[in-house]
Amino acid sequence: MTIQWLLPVALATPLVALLTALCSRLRPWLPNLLWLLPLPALVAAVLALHGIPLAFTLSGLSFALDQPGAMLLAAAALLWSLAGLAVPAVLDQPSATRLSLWWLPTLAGSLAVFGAADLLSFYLAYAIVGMSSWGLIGHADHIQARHAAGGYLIFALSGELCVLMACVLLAAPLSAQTGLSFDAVTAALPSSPWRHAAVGLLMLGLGIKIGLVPLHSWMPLAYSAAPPVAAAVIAGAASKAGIIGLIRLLPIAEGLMSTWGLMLAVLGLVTAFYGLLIGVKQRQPAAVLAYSSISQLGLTASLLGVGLMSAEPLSRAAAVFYAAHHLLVKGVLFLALALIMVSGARWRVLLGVTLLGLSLAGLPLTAGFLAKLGLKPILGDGTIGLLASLAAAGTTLLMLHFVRRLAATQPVSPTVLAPQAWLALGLLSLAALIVPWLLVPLSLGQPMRLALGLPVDQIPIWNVPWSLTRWIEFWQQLISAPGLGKALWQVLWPLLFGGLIALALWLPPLPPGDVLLLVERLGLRIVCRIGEQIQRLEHHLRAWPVAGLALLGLVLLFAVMLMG
Amino acid sequence: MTLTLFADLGLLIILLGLAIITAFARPAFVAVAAYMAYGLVMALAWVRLAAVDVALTEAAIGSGLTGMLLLGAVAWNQRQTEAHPRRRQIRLQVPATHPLLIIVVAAVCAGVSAVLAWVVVTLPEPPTLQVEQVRLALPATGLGNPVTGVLLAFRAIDTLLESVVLVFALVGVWSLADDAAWGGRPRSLRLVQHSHALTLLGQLLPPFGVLMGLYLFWAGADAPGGAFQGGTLLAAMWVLALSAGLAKVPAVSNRQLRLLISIGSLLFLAIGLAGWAGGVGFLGYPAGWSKALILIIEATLTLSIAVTLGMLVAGRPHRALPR
Amino acid sequence: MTELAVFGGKQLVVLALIMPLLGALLAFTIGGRTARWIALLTALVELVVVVSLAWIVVDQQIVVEYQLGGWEPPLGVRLRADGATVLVLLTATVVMTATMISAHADWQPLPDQHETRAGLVFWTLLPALWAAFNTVLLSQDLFNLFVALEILTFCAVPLVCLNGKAETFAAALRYLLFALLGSVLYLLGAGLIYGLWGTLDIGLLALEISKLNRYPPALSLALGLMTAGLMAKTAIVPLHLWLPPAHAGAPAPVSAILSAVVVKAAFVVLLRLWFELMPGSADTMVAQTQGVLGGLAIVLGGVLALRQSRLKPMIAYSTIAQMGYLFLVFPLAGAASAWGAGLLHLCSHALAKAALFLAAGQIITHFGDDRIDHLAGLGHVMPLTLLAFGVAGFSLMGLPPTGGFVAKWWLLQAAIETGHWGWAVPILFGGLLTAGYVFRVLAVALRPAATPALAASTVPHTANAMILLLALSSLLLGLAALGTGLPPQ
Amino acid sequence: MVASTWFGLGAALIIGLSLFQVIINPEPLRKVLAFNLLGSAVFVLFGVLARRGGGRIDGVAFADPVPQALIITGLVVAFAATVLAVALVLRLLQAECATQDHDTECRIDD
Amino acid sequence: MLFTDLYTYSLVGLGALFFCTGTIGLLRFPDSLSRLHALTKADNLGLGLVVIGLLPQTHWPLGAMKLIAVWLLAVLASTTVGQMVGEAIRRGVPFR
Repeated sequence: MTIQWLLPVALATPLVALLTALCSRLRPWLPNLLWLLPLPALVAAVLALHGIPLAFTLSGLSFALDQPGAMLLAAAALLWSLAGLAVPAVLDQPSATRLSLWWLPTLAGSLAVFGAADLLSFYLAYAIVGMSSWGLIGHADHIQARHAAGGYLIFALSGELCVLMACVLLAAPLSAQTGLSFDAVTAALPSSPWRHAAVGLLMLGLGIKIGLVPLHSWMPLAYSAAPPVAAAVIAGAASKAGIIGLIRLLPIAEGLMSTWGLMLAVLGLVTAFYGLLIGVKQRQPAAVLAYSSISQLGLTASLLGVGLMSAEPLSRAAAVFYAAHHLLVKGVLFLALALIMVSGARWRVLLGVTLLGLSLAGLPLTAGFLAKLGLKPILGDGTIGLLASLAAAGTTLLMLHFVRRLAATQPVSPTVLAPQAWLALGLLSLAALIVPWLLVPLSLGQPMRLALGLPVDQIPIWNVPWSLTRWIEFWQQLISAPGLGKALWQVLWPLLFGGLIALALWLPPLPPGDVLLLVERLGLRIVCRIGEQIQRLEHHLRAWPVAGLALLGLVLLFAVMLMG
Repeated sequence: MTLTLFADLGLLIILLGLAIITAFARPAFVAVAAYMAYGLVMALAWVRLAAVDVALTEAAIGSGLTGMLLLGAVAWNQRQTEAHPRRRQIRLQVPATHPLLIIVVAAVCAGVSAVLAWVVVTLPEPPTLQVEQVRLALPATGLGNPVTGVLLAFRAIDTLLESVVLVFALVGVWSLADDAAWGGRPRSLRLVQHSHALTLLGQLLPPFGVLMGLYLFWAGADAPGGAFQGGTLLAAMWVLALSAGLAKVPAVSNRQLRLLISIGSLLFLAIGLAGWAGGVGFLGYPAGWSKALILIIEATLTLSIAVTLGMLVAGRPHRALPR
Repeated sequence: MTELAVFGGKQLVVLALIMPLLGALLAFTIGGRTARWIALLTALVELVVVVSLAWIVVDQQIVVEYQLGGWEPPLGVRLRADGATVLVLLTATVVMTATMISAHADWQPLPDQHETRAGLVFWTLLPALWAAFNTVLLSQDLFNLFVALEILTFCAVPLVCLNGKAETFAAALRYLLFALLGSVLYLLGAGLIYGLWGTLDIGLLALEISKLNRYPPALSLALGLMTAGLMAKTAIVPLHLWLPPAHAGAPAPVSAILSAVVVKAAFVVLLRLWFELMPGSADTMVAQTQGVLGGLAIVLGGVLALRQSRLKPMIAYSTIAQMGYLFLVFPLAGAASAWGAGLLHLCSHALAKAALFLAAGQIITHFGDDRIDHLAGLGHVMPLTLLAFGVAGFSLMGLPPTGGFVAKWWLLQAAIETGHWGWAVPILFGGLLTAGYVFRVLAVALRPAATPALAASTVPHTANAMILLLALSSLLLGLAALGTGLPPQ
Repeated sequence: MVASTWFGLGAALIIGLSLFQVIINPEPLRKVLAFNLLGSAVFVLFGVLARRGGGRIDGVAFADPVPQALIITGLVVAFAATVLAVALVLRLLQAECATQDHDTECRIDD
Repeated sequence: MLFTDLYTYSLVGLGALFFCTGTIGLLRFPDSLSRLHALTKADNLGLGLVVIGLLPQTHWPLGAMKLIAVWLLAVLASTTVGQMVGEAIRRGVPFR
């Protein structure tokens, strides 16, 4: 198949671009090319989703795109490309070039981590992403940036060391002929003597990456210090490396994983609520977003934990979809923050941001709603389900708080942004709304059918190629599902509950007789204006030709009416 | 048969031409002149439509008096605009300059006349109900001319109201006088320049005109004619005499003038009430007496119509009577 | 007993028609100082005649018919007085008599003068207008109605510009020309109807039309022309250009009669056209259009009344709004109470509106200023007039127990009965707007005067008495209607 | 097509013309003139209806007398309307002339 | 009968001819006075010829008397109007 060359090209282009940075004359052009580099990866991911197997091995490192990897790669490539489009508009020339120097390796690592097919390539990509993110975080030259970058470095390094040890322990029972592929690793893990140590170290390392509670403190500092456009890609794509690691390396094995799964679930939920509680108190919008990321990643981790506990393969698919959706939405929020910090808040942008923020919490008709619908059967209706709903309510509160803070940010000297920045934001938010809808049948097909009480067809979910006809037919079934109303309400009530709390907290102080005063001040002006319009209309009506015309018009009208 | 049709079509074309000139001619004087010609040709059209009574009325009132009134008004308006050129024209409304409005109005008017034409063409077979009834009931009134019969016997209330309309129109015209001028003589008939020819006409024509008027009134019982046509002719002669300066317009507060004006209606009312008291019903005539009563009514009506029309054309009172 | 009543009714119908006509002619012929007394005498005689006629018709439940000159309808003209006509006749008589008595002192000639222009014109044209109104109510012949409507206009126009102010001439001319345009269209319609069946009597025409299942083009054009022509004379919204300047510019007694009586004449003919000529026409599209125009009039009239700065233009626009209510009767004709509601609203509005205009007249002459914002202290200076103004305003607004309230209540009942809920909206919103502009005046008037209190100038007692009588009779009308319980059929 | 129907069509056309003039022409005198034209056209329609109702007795054509009576009454009423309208227009012109320049004597008939 | 019809045709035709000349004069003559001259002379003569031509057609003597009366009146009216318009023109009233 001649197309096989696509994957290596996709993964290699950022590195090749990095080489061009050596020649000083080309370097200033680099920021303008940033949006072009992730596109081959995007094409590769789309083809993979359509069922074309893409894989290659390069001296021991093998890369292949399966279903979850392709989905996350597609979303990440989209985010990297549109964020890259905004970089030259948001940052002026010297800092944009400097940023793109660190931008390219992170991009390469982030794309590669989704495509990694064996332990070694996974760890390589994971390390590249970890290390190069440090450059992005420390980009700004003020003290907080340096302080945050330092903190991040400590956490990232320790995290990677733990992952390295875990990889070594995982690779130990393997021999040369079985290779280091994930299937081999997960197959060998339950029987290996160091299984508990490996899983523990793995959870510790990846936990730092996705910011589980005791290990999360670097994330708020990093995201608020980093330039928001960089924070968008780190929070969006880079942090998903941890998620894909948990999915790939932790096997669905009875017995062994039940205790670790329970721990992961509990830790995930604690992180979720911790992120919400602290996030509501933050004043900086970037910090609010950071804590929101912590909370969402915590929720995904708990989803995986529950899956591991009940050995439910569906939870992986749901987690992938949830991560992809979070990736896109978080990207939009950070990008919007970046643009607003430069050009000032505009109500149209705020409206869009609110809409997307609430989609995280499960606003009906948005992708978040689908995600929540998919989670329902997995988390069940027990305590964990209730907690998940409360988390959704908390997310609504947090998002409204973010929007309030965002509206309050006023740049010292608002400059007009280049149109391409707004184009980038527009395209990204469009993608955040539409792409998840396309991906749903693949990942959340079974859990949604379960939630709506439809018969679950038994075809395995992983290697089902994406096709338009199956997509349409899936949705037709779903619309006519009997349980739709009940499911809708189950997703909706947390949203409303969160909105209510937000109103209670932040409603501006109203004088007594509130509505009347409002109506009076507002209503009176409107009524007077309407009165003037009516008077002018009546003045025209009383002109002789108009009255004569009306008279003859009535004659004809009545004649025709009686005749008909 | 086709010859008379051609004559009628010719007449119609002349009528349409004059109507178009009346409606769309720019100078008002031309429009009024065209309207007077239109009135006269319309009288011919009435003869063709076998309505001779109406032809007489149309010629006398429709084009004669109305034409004279409008001509006087237009002439005065032109004199005023020449005397005070910078004064802005009197506009009853903001002139409709917006082309769209004009087009829409034209379309709607065309629509109305089109529907009307369609209706006229598709009228069903005309009922002869009324014609028969009038023919049967006419001998009871002793009249020969069915139109006078309808006017003064069957629909007498209309004629009574009509005579009253003239009186109240006169009161309306007089009400437009200045308060100081109340009781004075109307002056709008006084000619700007004394003309000998007019004096000659004023002396020669009125006797003949009065004779014709009385003949018309008398013939009205059995042939086309009647109170209104005769009265109008008498009024015309009186106006001719007034404008030729041979007679003086009576003062508004003149008691005899008032009586002359309202005598027609009052007598008509009195005879109606007599019928009401006499058990024949209001405006009903006792069996043998109807022709005589009708002639009395017609006589007084002719007289008061002549006076009223004359005063109407004379206009509103001006200088107060020197006390 | 009944045939005596019928005979008496016939004679009274003729008298009701003839007396004002005779009065007008005599007042014109004799003139001078006696014109006023002739007119007042006619008014009193007419009052007696109409009251007795009303008593006969309503009490004996009979319908009086009278062939003029003894000729049967296709030839002669027929007069008819049924329950509804007599009620309207009675209201008109009360309004005319009260207005004449309250205006008896106006335009009096000075001791040395024999006669004044305005005096003669007023005392001649008012009874003439009255005679024309009676003819419009009683006559059953389409052409006779045309002539009566024309006389009504010819008498009303000179009265509009009685005071000789420049702007009233333009208003009078516009009123005359638009009314003429309306009546020419009406005449054309009547002609076409004559062309179809050879008769102009409403009774015979109703027979002919009931035989039809589909309206021939000539009849639909004729009815379209007649309806639009009459709507031009009732000043419904798109055709109301002449009413505000005419009614506001005219002297107070004249505008009282114009708003209370003259505008209603064309409406009565419209009612007769649509209910006697074509019973069961409530569901046609035309009735719905009339309803819509009525609703529009209520809203537009109300809003513009609110926005006027002077008293009389405000009351003039309120006339347009209240006429809108009457037009709501057409779409609701299916219900039994709609006819009674329309009638009651017509009468109570006539009484209340006459009181409002007469009160406004007194305010202008004795308080000196009719700008609404400058009316502070009116309550102190002219308490009785303001009280009458208030009571009349309440009747317009539709506060219980006034006539206006009962009319609106029956209209709402009709709306519910026929299931057309939509019509309730303009009815209620109209009431709100009316309350708006009445209370606006009362609020200002009851405020203590900023300048030192003006001397309580002496408003002639007869005028005050008449205004109060009109306002209270609008109130009593409501009580009487409540008394009967069910709306008259 | 009988001759009277042609007159009916002509009358319908004149009605259209005169209605247009009545509505569009701003000058009051021209409006009154258009009204007269309109009135006479309406009466022609009456005449056409009368002629259709009539017939021909031993060679002499006759028309239905009732519409003729209506037309005569209508003509007189139309004349009264014209007189009142013209008087109002002249009084309006004089009042307008008085308001515009008080000095010249705006007598209506000199 | 042929003779009377022939007589009427010829005279009425001649009268119509005079009317045509009068109208052509009205249109072609330069100033108002000459137009006035054409109108009053030609038209009156034309009318006279038409009246004489129609005499045999009407009922003798009343109808004939009426026709002649019509002609005399027309002559009287046109002379008076001619005089007045002439005076007006002489006084310089601009006639459009």
